Amino acid sequence: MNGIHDLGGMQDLGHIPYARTEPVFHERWEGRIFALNRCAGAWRKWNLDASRFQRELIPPAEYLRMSYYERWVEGLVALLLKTGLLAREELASGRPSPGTSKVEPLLTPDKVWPFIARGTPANRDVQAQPRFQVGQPVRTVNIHPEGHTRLPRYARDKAGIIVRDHGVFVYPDTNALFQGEQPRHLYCVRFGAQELWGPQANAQDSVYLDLWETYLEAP
Amino acid sequence: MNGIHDLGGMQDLGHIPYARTEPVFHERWEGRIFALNRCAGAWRKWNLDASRFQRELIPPAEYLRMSYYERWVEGLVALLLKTGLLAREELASGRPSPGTSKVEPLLTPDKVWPFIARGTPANRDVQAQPRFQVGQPVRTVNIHPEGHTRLPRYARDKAGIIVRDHGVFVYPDTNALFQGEQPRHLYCVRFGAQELWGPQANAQDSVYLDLWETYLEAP
Amino acid sequence: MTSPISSAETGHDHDHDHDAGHSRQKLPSDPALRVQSLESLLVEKGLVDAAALDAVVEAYEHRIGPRNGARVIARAWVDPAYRQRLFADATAAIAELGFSGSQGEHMVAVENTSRVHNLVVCTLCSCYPLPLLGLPPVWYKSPAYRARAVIDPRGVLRELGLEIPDEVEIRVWDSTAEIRYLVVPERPARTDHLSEDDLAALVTRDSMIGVAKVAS
Amino acid sequence: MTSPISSAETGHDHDHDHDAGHSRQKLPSDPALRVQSLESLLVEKGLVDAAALDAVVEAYEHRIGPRNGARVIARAWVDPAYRQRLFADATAAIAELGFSGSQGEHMVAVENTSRVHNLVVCTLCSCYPLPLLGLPPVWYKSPAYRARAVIDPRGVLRELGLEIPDEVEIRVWDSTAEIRYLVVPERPARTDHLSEDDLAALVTRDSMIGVAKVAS
Repeated sequence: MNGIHDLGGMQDLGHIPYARTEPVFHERWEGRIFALNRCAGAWRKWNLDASRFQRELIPPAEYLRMSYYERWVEGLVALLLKTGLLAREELASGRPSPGTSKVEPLLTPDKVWPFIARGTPANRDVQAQPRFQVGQPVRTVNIHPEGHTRLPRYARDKAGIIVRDHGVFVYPDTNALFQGEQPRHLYCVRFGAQELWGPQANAQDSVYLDLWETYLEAP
Repeated sequence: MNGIHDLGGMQDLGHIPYARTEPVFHERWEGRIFALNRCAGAWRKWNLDASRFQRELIPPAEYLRMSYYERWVEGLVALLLKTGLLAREELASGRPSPGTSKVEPLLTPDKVWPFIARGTPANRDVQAQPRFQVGQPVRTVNIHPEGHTRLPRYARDKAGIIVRDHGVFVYPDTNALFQGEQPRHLYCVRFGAQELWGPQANAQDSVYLDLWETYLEAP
Repeated sequence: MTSPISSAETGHDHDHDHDAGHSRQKLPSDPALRVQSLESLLVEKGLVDAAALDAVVEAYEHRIGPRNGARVIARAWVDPAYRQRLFADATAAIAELGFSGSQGEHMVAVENTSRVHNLVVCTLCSCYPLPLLGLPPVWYKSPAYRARAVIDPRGVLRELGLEIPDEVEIRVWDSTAEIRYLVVPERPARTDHLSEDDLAALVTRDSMIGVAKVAS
Repeated sequence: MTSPISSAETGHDHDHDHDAGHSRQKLPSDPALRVQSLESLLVEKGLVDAAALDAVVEAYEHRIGPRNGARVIARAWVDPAYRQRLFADATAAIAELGFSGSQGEHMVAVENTSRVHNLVVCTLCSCYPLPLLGLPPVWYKSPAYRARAVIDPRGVLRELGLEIPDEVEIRVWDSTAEIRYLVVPERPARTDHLSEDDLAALVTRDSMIGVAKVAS
């Protein structure tokens, strides 16, 4: 979806709110919603791509108004409703309705650290012949899907060069829509800054993006 | 400036708030701010391009939150301050400060209709050899100016065909920045929908844009 | 006393010289109050004549509107020579009927047929042929229309109730320069008996933007 | 009783199946109240263990953070064989020091030199190598940084206090997939006498994102 989350190249967002140091969480609720999202992830009722896509669906004026963790609140509530783990009447009342669903596994405190330290690898042990080789010139496709994609708008229909084959990874475009992992090769692609931004960019600078095979074609 | 005003191609803005009929102004203040902008235009202290650019400078979350005429309020106040026709202390107090500026000509009621009916033509009687001919293939440039431009992002670095030479017109990119009218040829350019949006578009559809010569190069 | 004019914007530090004019406050204020206060101030300063404001509002509420455009369309339907002049030089042909001026200085007419459907938008602001259609409606100015008309014209038209067959070519006119586009809709069938005035009465604003057809 | 969870969003009709989860209200509510209420509800439903939430917060507040990344950098500075392993297979080399896990499953290390400066961003959300740097700071997550780092890296770095000479190549890593990038900054001059621990103490979070250099 061509949406406000796809921010690369925008020039009207002002100063960067830089601070050399800051607390991990600025307010207690930020830690709680972060932790709620992590614990909810352990249910495996949705995946990382789906949760990213859910936050992208926040309407743009609100997306920009919200802080980062406010978007996490919106995204989690929406996924809880969508998966039926929360009912609208529960949201409205703030109390569990009789007979509403539970899920397993509940993440218990002892499992938290192993869960974090193990992570959730996104590569898959699938044999697939790579279509592209390191050093090969490629062109990104010109796609504008209504769903989720990790090919940013600024890098569509542009020429680059394969610099690395990372192997076979879960494909977010389908995974986010609960259409399966459909793993495929993920390549690191180098784009000259002038290819992306024209002559105003520094000629020797570049942008590197990790792009799935489907995003690429021979030029 | 790559900003939120450059909306072409966004997919996350929801339904179109369609109504078959509606009042010319939904509230009285909409008519007043529209009229204030028109009367202020008669001062010739700024130009149409500058007033468009001023509205583009509204930060994006606010741009999207505001209604159309709320943006006109913002833009007018900003231009009044920038040109010194209003002082900050006048804005704060709501009363004229002693010795503040007046401008001529004041648009009197009898001049309103002639002013509207005459309009403000943007073509200029300047001889300039056109670089491009009707039927010629062109490519738009890949530019990302920090200032004002009327080359939308979705149509940059794309191939099209000249379908009309409109003649010589004021150049908004400089005019908006008070750098002069610098008039040049304006062409109507046809872009195939698939050139802009890839294979998902209908192959026979197209988008037409009126583009200044500077936005174009031979392919 | 604090004037309500200053700004409807929320606190937001912004990095741009041109933005210096925005003096932000924490809370949005009522635009009606802001505009009233701004008008008083400008009148009191002698920069604006309140009666001139009345005259502007009056002109756009009562004198300028889609009935103007409808007269052009009806004339083009009944008078082949006028039709020819309209497509050759729309600004001049429109002036023949007495319509001209602000945001209609440079007009181009585009023709809907059984094979081609035209649609007008301005993705960068909301440019619109004011002398012929009056002020643009809210939907035309909406971010959703501006965003979607160029990437998904068929979806937009469907949402607005107009299904365009796949074999009909769609031409979207993104009027981001100073040329304004008037769509000349197809004359409906079985209207041979109608007068020019009767025909003009059939022509809707939306048919001249290209989001509707003219019904008989 | 109305729960404060429902939504912090303003009323806004939105067109998307996936958006069905958003139940909008007219007024923004306090996120602290919403989150407290949501936590209570999920705990009461047996979906979440409050002590597990405490453990997550504890892990990211005290166990995971840029000190982890600094240890990797210092080791790479003092141990040429480790450095080689780090650039050959960063995930494995980082795991040697005990760091691994969520959002660090697939690591790549990139090297700053006198000729090349690397900078990391995620334009689509705010992906970040959590096991090595902890949670991302507000500025890294800001729309301004996400927007500008790819189109104007030199301007961004200048704004953040780092001037990169024209002749130095800038490589921006827009980490929108599941690969996470660790910038290995240049070892400052006159640090030959320092121990690995002393060196680690010099390494800042920002130097491992690429918006600062390491000072001696």
